Amino acid sequence: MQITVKVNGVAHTHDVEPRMLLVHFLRDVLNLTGTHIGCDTSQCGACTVLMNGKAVKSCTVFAVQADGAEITTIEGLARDGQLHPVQEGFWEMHGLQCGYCTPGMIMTAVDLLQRIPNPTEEQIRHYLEGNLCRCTGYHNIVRAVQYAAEKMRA
Amino acid sequence: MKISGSYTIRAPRQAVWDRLIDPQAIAGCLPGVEKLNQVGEDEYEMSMTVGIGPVRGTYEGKVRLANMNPPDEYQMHVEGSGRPGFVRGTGTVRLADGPDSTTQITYEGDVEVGGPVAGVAQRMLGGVAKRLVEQFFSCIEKQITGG
Amino acid sequence: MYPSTFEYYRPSSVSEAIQLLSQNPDAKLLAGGHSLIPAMKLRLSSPTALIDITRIPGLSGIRDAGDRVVIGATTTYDEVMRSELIQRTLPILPEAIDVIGDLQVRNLGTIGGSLAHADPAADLPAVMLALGAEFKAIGPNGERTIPVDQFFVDLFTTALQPNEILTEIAIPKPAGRTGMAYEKFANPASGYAVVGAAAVVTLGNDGRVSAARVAVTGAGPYAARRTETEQALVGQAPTTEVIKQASQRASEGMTFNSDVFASDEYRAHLTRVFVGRAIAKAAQRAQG
Amino acid sequence: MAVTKLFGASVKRREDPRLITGRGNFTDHIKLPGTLFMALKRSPHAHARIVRIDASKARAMPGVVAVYTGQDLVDKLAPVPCAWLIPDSDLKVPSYRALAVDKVRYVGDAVAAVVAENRYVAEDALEAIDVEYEVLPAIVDQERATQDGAPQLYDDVPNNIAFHWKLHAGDFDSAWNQAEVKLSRRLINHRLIPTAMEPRGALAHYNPGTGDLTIWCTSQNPHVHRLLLSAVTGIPETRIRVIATDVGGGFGSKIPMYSGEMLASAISRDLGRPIKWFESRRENYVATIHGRDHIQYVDLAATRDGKVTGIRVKSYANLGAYLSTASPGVPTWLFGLMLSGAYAILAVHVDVFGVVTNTTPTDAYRGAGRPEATYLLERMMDLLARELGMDPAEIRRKNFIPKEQFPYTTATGLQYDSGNYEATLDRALELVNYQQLRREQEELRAQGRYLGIGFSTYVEVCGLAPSAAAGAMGFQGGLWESATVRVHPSGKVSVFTGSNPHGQGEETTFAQLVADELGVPIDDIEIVHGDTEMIPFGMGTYGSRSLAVGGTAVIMATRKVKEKATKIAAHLLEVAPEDVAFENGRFFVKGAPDRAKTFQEVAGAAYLAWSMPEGVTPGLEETHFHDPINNTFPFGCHICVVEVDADTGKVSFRKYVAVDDVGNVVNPMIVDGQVHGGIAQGLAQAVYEYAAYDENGQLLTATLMDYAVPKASMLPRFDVDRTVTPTPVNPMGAKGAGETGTIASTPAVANAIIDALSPFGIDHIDIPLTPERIWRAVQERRG
Repeated sequence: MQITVKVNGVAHTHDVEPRMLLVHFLRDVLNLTGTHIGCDTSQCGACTVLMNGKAVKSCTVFAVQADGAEITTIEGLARDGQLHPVQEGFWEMHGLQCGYCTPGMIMTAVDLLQRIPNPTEEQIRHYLEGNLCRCTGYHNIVRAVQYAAEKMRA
Repeated sequence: MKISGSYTIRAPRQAVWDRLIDPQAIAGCLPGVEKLNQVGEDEYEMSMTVGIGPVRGTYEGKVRLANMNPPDEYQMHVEGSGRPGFVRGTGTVRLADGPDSTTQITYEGDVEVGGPVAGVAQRMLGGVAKRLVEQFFSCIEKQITGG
Repeated sequence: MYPSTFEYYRPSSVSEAIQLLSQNPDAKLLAGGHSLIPAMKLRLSSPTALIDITRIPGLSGIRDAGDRVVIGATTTYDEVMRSELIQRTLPILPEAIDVIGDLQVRNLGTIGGSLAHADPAADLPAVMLALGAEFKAIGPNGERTIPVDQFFVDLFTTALQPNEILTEIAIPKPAGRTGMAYEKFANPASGYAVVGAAAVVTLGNDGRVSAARVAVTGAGPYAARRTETEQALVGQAPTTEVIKQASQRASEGMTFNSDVFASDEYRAHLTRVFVGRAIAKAAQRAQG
Repeated sequence: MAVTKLFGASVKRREDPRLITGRGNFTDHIKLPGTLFMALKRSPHAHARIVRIDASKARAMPGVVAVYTGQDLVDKLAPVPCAWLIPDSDLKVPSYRALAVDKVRYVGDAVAAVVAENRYVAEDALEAIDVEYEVLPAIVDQERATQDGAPQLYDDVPNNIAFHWKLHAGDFDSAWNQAEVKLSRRLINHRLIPTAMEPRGALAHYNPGTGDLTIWCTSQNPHVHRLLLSAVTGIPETRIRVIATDVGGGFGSKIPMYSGEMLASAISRDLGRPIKWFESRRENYVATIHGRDHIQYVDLAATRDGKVTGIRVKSYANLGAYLSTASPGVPTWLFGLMLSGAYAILAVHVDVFGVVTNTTPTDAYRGAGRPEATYLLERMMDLLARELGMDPAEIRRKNFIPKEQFPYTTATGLQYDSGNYEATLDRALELVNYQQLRREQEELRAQGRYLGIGFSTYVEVCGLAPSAAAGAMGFQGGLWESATVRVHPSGKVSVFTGSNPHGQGEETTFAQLVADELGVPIDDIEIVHGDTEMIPFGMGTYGSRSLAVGGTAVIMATRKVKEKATKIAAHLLEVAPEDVAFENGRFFVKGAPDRAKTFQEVAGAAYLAWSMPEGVTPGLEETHFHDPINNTFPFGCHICVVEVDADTGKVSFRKYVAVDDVGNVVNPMIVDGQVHGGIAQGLAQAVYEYAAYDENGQLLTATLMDYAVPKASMLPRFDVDRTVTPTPVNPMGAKGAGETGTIASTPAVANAIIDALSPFGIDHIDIPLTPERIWRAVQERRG
């Protein structure tokens, strides 16, 4: 089936099998490998992207469902060479170690901060429940999101 | 996985027994049985389709009845495998007279569920097993009572 | 991670969808897909066709219908949570949805999808039972209304016919001094309810409970009302003691699930505890 | 050692820009034209004979290129090697094939490999392979596996006992006979699943023209994998290149050799095309190693005033169905040597039975052996405190090795390098406001609320070394590390390290070390790792050893560079080398600081080589292999504060304080991060994570829907602090920080929960302390 998906501002038209998951479309067809795969039961959130502005797990969406949608992946988050405040927060606060969960974690945090510009620690932890990190114990991820929140409010 | 339970059928014990060892009756009461062939004494090959929620699959397998002690007790060995995984188990079914010419069935068994379904549908396997057994007995009851 | 092949259909009307369902007996409806797609990725489910109903006009949205709030079946959790109308009239919904899955699931998962799927541990079935919702379904023979008390029939089984589509959920607005609450003990891994309890409690002018609807999910094969508990509340002032007595009855006559995380005995206990907590919170809210 | 500007600074990580923008180089990102995808058919049975494999339908499917069974590869691939052959233990190493040949021995044992044009088709083909099994009785419990009549996995491993390892140090029998207090317990240290967020995978490319095999894979130790791949495929090491640049976490699970990497290599050679294999999370859960899984019998002898005089442990370690690469060493040496912990216990008797069962193989998981020892000891210390009515902090203080006694030789023969255990305890007590907390605990109890305070005063062995000790322990490798420092003509520096970070931040830490040593800007320094073609042989990253061992190798190589550069500078400055000083990247004549050459000028001169001092060769590049003289022994005190809901058994975390002493710290931000992550994993063992099998050998927690890796909302914030007791073992004085948190936190959390439940008379519940277990224990006591 032919689909057109706008990814990071660029429209892509491709013929895909209906069973192809969005994450495979991004990684294997568009070569956007920043979106990672960490599980097969939709728990880990490593594959999180923004679809029409909302965080979704791209392993739990068929590419055909994204037909006509606007997708933002981690590669499209920085603008004009300027890191997004969430990316900056992760760097400043050591919010990552191996970096595998990081793209998904960042995309979810972006959605969170769109909703709640000034989240409490508890809200941050709650909104990140769909993203697993095995390295950081989340302590610095929380600080990274707090950093970004502050920066975005400024 | 251990399963056990009891079920009361409003029919006398002999009638229940006859149905419980009758392959046609059994086939009629298991969900989605597509074929049933006798391959040995009290041993049958069958194919059935079971769908629980999103997990749906066709299972090929064998059922063997053993240690038959009519009309009190028998053992059932089941094994089947399909796309979502496999099931193997042995259980004992006991019949006793209940009040008002009913029959009290008690069953206990040990079922191994393996393959993808075992790892994924863990939280519901117990419930599913119990449900299937109850549906089976309720169907047998309907066959006897014509209800 | 790699589903089997299937045909993909994207009907533009309910009648077209029903026709497709009738033509493809092994087809599944696709809404949010957050129960179905994980099963397909593991090949536990391999439908021959998916019928994507998310682009059918009119199936999504929330409207005020006077004494009721009507939610379209393909409305996402997120839309329901953010609806000002819902927050104002049915605050138990945002409260319950907030603990469903995670942000990503709430962004795509739909109300109708969850209810039609009838996962024994899903949160919303209990909430809908407590709210006394009505479900509208459309099939080849037209439309019908199914009261929530008749909807959840069994494990993953609803009163919907195979070629029927759930289109709308209508929820009566609560009357008078009504408080509502959802209390959940979540499985730490999956986030599903080990036990979830929903309570909607209405108080009369005398401060006594004039109506109560209490339901649990996760505990047994399907979400169910706890009528003994409700009866024990009605006509009583909602004191700690009354709530305790009533919640003790919440496990009566139920069959409990058992898994590696929580045995049936423990679930029965949690049912009593969480029903008690939900009622206490609802009653307190009713008292304002 | 000169403490200069970057040592001790929280320099932001240089790894991060690529990782936060989606430009990391993880294995699955690598694409080669013509790649085929491999998928593995795995046994659904825990124990069965393979009667027949019919792959004809799969082979006939469009897009399927080949299907291999175990039989097809018997001559092409040697068995998976075991590399820790512990001596004097009657060790038996049964044959472990990449694809099972006659029998499968655990759920997940691979029986066939499909190779297809894409991943979806490979998965389709797996379903079309028909395997007939004759199911055999399975055994899961390692203690029961040793009993007569238990199902046997191998003909040549009687009673399933692969080894019996003993370490009898000191006279336990007299300690026991004379003990005023005797405690005996059976403790379970349950099985865990490492769950690195990136599953394992490989892309193998064999070039039939050159005979070269290049393999990108998820590895903590690429050279070790190269050596082992060479051994199993017969391809010479010189023809194998292993690349593992960005690795998405390991925690030990990416140390061993596995069937996937071996098969991808062998099949690529067979077909002459690149083969990519990536496991699913479900495969990761059944077929990548698990950790822990001990049943321990403990006897503790003590005096009435709380002094521990001896400890005896008999442990049954579950090895799983086969012996994974390092598995025999983990429950023996890494466990037994540490059983006296931070305490002066003079008699330590250990007997470990390594048992094979029909479960996934176990191997090193974060901490590897040391968490099992520490949990045992710290739990017993609490039990002893309870028995004697002593404060758990005080009983620890009473038994600590006093700081005056370092270096201290333990009963088991280790030499603890340096320590001040009491200082960490004191600092932690202060941070947690201990006296106040105890008062609050009393007040809350009066209201029917249950607060608990738990301690863990641990010591860890890390920076594993030296190689001679490795040899004595039967480890089939050295424990040194290598580094090459290459100064380019421009004065920029490439550092090649045999360590292979996968989250630990060595690209930053090592650059800090080199920047300080050479006085060059950190941005002029590149740290290169994870490619066997570029790096001298290296041992990899695990066991909290990268800084202490690999970092030392870097420093030593850098110093060699400096030494040579000094000679060149002296020559250029026309003075004797002894008259040249080096500071802040400048070589200058002592007493005449204006007569100077910058490091960059010297580097340029070394490559121009127009005028070199006599006997000095051109270029500026040095390699150093560092074999440390001893291990390092970080230590600390963790205190956890919880509240337990007695009605549901649910635990909530109030506070978590960690005071660690890892010696000198190069990058505090990174060390804090290591500690946070470590605590999270250890805490998870105490309350959330467990691998559960049913008695038939089915893994019941085979996905993230049942195995509870903690989410952000399930963890507290961590208050971390440090004391600093440098180690004399290396020039940095640094010890190691990768595993301390994991080792310390499990007992701290468990002790806190048991402390909370003490009003019910509960003095022990086996971990994991799930809500139901807690609720049941309370129910039993409430009656």
